[in-house]
Amino acid sequence: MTALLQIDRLTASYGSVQALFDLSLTLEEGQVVALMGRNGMGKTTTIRCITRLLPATGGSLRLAGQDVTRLSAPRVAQLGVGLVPEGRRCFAPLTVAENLLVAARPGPWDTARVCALFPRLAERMTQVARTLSGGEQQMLAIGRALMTNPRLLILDEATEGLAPVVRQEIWRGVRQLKADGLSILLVDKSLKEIATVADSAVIVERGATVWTGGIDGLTPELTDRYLGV
Amino acid sequence: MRRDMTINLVIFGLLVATAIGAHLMGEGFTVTLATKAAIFGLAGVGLNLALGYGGLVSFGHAAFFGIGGYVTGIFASHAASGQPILTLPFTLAGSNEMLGIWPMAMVAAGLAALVIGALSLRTTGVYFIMVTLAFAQMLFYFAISWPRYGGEDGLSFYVRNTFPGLNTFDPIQYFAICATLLGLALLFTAVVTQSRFGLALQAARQNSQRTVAVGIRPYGIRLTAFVLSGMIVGLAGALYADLNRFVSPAMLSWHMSGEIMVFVILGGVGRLCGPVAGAAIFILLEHLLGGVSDYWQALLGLLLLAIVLFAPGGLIGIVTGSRRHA
Amino acid sequence: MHEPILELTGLRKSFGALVATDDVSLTLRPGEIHALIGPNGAGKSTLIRQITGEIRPDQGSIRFEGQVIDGLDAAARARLGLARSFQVSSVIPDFTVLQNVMLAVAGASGNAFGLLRPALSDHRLTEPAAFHIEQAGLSGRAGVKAAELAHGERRKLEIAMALALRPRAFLLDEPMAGMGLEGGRQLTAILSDLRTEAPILLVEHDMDAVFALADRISVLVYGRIIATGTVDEIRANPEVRRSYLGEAA
Amino acid sequence: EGVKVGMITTLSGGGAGLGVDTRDGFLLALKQAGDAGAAVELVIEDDQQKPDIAVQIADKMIQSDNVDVLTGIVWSNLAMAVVPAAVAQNRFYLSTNAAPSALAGAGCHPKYFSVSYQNDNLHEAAGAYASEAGIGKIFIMAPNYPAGQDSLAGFKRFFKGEVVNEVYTQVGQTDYAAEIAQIRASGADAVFFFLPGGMGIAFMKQYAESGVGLPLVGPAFSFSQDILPAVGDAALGVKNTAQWSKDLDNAANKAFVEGFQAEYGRLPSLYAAQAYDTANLLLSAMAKADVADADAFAGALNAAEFDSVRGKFRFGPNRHPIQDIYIREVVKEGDVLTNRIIGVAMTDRGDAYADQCQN
Amino acid sequence: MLLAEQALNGLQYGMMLFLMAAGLTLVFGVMGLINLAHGSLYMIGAFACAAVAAATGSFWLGMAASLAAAAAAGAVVEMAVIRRLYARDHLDQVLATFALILFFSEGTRWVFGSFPLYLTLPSALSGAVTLPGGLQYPVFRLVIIAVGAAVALGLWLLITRTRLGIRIRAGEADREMIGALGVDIARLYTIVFALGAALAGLAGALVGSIQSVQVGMGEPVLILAFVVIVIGGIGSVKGALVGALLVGMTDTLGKALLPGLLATVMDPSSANTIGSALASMMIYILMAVILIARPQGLYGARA
Ligand SMILES: Nc1ncnc2c1ncn2[C@@H]1O[C@H](COP(=O)(O)OP(=O)(O)OP(=O)(O)O)[C@@H](O)[C@H]1O
Ligand SMILES: Nc1ncnc2c1ncn2[C@@H]1O[C@H](COP(=O)(O)OP(=O)(O)OP(=O)(O)O)[C@@H](O)[C@H]1O
Ligand SMILES: [Mg+2]
Ligand SMILES: [Mg+2]
Repeated sequence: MTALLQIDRLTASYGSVQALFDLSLTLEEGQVVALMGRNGMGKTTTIRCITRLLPATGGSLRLAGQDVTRLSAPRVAQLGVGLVPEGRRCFAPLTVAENLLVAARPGPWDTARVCALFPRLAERMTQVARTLSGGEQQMLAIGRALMTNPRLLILDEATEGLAPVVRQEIWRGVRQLKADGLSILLVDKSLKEIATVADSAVIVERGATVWTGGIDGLTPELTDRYLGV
Repeated sequence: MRRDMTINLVIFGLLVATAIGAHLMGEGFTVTLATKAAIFGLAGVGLNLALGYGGLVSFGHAAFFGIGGYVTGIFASHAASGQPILTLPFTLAGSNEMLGIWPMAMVAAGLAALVIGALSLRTTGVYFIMVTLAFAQMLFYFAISWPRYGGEDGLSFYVRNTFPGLNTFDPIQYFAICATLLGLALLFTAVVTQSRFGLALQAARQNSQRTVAVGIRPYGIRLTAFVLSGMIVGLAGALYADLNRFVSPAMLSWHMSGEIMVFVILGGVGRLCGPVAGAAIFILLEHLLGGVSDYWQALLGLLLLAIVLFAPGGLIGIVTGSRRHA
Repeated sequence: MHEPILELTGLRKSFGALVATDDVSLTLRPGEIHALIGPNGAGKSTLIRQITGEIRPDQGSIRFEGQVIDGLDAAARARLGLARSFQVSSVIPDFTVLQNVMLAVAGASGNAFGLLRPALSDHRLTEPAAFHIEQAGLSGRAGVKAAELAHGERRKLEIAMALALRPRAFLLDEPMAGMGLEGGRQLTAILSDLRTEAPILLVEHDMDAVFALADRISVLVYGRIIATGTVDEIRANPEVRRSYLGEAA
Repeated sequence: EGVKVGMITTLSGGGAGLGVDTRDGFLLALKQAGDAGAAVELVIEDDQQKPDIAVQIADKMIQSDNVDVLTGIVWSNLAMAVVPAAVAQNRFYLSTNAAPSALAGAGCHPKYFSVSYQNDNLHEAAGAYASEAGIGKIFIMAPNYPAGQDSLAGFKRFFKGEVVNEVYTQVGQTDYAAEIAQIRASGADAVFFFLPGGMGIAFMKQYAESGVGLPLVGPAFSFSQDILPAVGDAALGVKNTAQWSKDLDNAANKAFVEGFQAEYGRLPSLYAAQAYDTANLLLSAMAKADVADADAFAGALNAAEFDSVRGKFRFGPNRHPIQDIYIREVVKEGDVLTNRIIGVAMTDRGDAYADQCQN
Repeated sequence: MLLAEQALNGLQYGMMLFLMAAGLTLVFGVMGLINLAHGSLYMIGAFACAAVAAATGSFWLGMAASLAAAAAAGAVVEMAVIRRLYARDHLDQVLATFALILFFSEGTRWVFGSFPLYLTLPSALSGAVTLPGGLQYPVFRLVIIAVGAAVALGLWLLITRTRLGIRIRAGEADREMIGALGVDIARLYTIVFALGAALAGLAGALVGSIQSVQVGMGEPVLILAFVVIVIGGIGSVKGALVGALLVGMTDTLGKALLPGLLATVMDPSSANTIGSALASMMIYILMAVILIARPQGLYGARA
């Protein structure tokens, strides 16, 4: 069986500065994989490559067997990749409702279901995103990605700035999504929560994969060495 | 930093060398072209202070250019006719001394910039662009329909104003005057943009919220920059009037504002010598292409387009390979 | 107890029908870290913005070091010594770290109008700036453009700029956000030392940091403060557990 | 020893049509003159309809090209910028079109000749014609700038009836609904207007649509051959004044009109005719005097011994023409709109400023 | 009666201004692009209409040609030039589109010559009708009012009621992000830009029919279109419409009434010149006053 996402020896640069040197990662259909590493090690860069926001300079990216290394960002998204980006990036002048609708594609997730997940958003439907509180924006970014009804959901620090209760809500949601068969690639700083949902983990250090394995294999030595815990 | 300085010196040096070379070869008109480049460069340097460093995209700087020009024209024509400009509230006689006219031109342009700036700075972004345009257009239409100084026909004063010890009618001597003033303006800009004020001005452009949070009010900083900018452009207008011995509402038109802006963008926004390079290249192209075909403006358009598309950061960006420095 | 440095009484701000802060009163005492927690959209950032003067409260009053500052604008309050960091990093992107901090020093000095003296070689600016960069744990990065900093470093730059204002009080809006595990721990240490310099009003969702740092905690829910107390009191408060902490306590 | 001539005219941008006709008319005359024409060394530059550019070109022609004679400027404001400085530097200026009042009276100069007219002439003729045609009440309109103000003043100078309303429009205005409403309400018998270029085209079309239908009178500029096709049938029947028309019956004009059509494949405009006359005037002076002898050359020019396409032609004391001004009507010849002379509005008209000219 | 006619003229002029600005509302207001070449697209529409109408004898074919030519020019410009500038400073757009003006103006003159072209109205649209109340009014001006209103309604629906509108606005806010969500924003932008260009072309053909079709006709339109949009508030169709009507009324009534008003306090001749000078400054005074009082325009949201 081919993996849903298969990254081989990926390299990438910002201008003349190389940020990814040798990154490999495999994510099977229905799996949750955690991408881990210290600040500035290349997690977001990897995600930008997967979503084709940053061109890869070498290596390959395959989505369900199809080579997507040269596709445009919208094409990859249309193949079923949903992104919750670092820093939220809600469309500031659009209302909450418009943000949710803007890229919606048919499927189980619709406005009603997102509102059920985040009741706070339901109250703020006609407010423009610019004036939302930080946490509300984060909820909106997640809802917006869900509305595209992806096969593969990518969460880049999706719980940043959320209240503890909401964060727990999100983790419950993630477990639910996983149970529904959605595949998820996530970056987060909460080891404890990652341990409860992820099947496997990939650790990056200076733009290269330095460890891959089942989540149970993530020993304190490893986290101490690579995450500074 | 050092590299930028070298580029600046090279640009300024090239301009001066062109003029001197042309003078030695008896090409009087090339000297005049270089003078024009120096004057428009000066206007660009003025605008750059507001636009490049301060992020104040003014589409109305022709107002200050024209005011500088009209002050010169009015003084000169009154000097010729011998009648005072004002009798009330005080008597103001005409003059044909550049050294007397320049401060007047700068003060008048500065006052206009103070009023226009104080009102326009309430707005930001495109709204600022349009309010500044609005003020310039008001002056433009005023000048067109105000018969006293020629209306749309403009005002000719036939002979250049005088400068002690120099024959201003000699192209190379007039160039020397303009180039010196340009040099001074460049020096002034360099100093100001490196000062605390320059730091605050550039900070306010990039992140106004943050600037306020460290206790600096952007409004005053911007207004100061706008007024200084207007004064420099006013001086350029005065020089331009003398170059042509003629002023007209065309100096106040939005085309003029646009052209000064084009010099700045073409050369490289926020680069010290960018406007000088931009003005020089623009004038050179205009001159060279003019001989090529009747439809030379289409060629000019294509060339400009090529520069924008392939040289982000303007002409200076081509050399330094970067967009702009802080 | 000491006189409070910062004292809010009855602050109220509404956006249309939404009351973002509703009759909020709160004090910040010398030497303390006062944490402000509460659900998303409770009004924490709105409260900070009222204190800094970015928005005007509809009602209520703010005293800072005994002086009523309601009539002052944001720049004036910053100069009095109210320093803030932003929930989303807000620095001058094209400036280097050093220039960013120098800007703050210049702002605090109340003299941003020096037209002629070169700033970059002005030791009255560079020396304090270098000191605060060091203090915030950014030494060695002074020459790097802010836009090229990693996320965590940019958060530290926010702190360095706040320090450079030589403030009488810090208002920090989610400084831990995006810091990562290691970075978060470093920042916790920095903040812990910082309180001796000036008290901190800390808005934060990272409960590990809050519980480690806070001397007092206030809980804001729907614009109202529903509880104020020590770490243990707040942890034990059933209402707070239900509306905010969940299982985190 | 020929003469070096610098032509500054508008060859790019919206006003290029007038400059192109000016240039072509001038070139045609040189060409038809054969060897004599070849003795004229011509430098042509585009002023872009910008006064500052015109001044700089003039400087260049004087400083670098060392021309003896300047010519070609279409617009009054450009002429005001260039002419005084040029004649002050001892060059001749022969105007192919613009002839502002400031250069006709106290500001006249022995080296400045207007071959076209004095700016007021056609307006004055319109006034004279309107009086003669028995128009009692008239509505008059021009753009709010010096040439427009001169225009209305010129019209009123010879109009004996009542001016019911005098309206100044904006320079460059393209919509005239408001003015047309005023015309409708004014109770006038006719409308006089001076709206050069696109302004006139727009006004005429809108006027025709409005159903007001009062007769129109104006100077030739809005009915010149370059513009008529754009105005369309709306212009039919309008009376306009000009010192030239392509149906003027004289040999010079015949040679000009036919030559122009053969050479350029279109009908000549007023501007072409004026430039043609200018070139011929120049040639006539060259035949009699050396340009190096400025006084003699000026005298030769002043004698104006050339065959004008206007028939008779002579200069007045301020070196502006004394000539007949005709009244023309816009007619259709086959498919082509053009003008036909229907009468003489003024005979041997000089201008109102000549006696102020002391130089 | 005169006043009623002038008010109608003001309304009509406002609608004409709105038509001129409609394309720019999309491109500048919604997409956030400073397109100085808007006037050139307007000119292209007028020239295409005139040329095709002259060749075929049909005004309607000319109309269609104006839409097609301007849309094609717009699409080409977007793909060849504008597309490369989205990530850049707004000022680069200023320079690039300034260059396009030069290119298009001289290019048009090269193709069509220096002389104005002729565009005549079909008989169904020409002449005047008598309105209730006895006012005679040109048919074509009524048509312009109607077309303007239809365009306004259509644009408003497009921008606020369709997914397309939401997407363009999202694209303006964060172009990269909307792409990452699966929306092919590049193609969308080309389409919208072409649509904006087509509207400019339509305005050129309609307005050109009663004005003059000549090189340079687009320049005054450019400034007026920006004025209208900015007064109304960037991004708001309603604002553009209100702005256009306001400018139309101010200009028309200013021209009609100011000289008369001034004549009551000074001699008629100087009242005339001063009055019309003031009238020509009027719309800029209006804009300055509005923006100083409301820095984000009448209906603008963005700061
Ligand atoms: N726009 C950019 N230009 C230049 N360098 C960049 C840019 N964005 C990121 N980098 C650099 O690329 C490297 C990897 O950054 P990336 O954002 O992928 O890290 P990360 O693992 O996501 O870190 P964090 O946990 O802070 O989000 C860092 O060294 C960073 O400085
Ligand atoms: N300008 C505004 N217009 C309308 N509503 C606003 C405005 N600014 C803030 N709000 C609303 O006020 C509420 C309080 O916002 P605030 O940013 O203070 O929340 P917060 O407590 O900081 O939340 P978070 O922890 O998520 O950052 C939110 O619901 C927000 O949507
Ligand atoms: Mg990251
Ligand atoms: Mg907040």
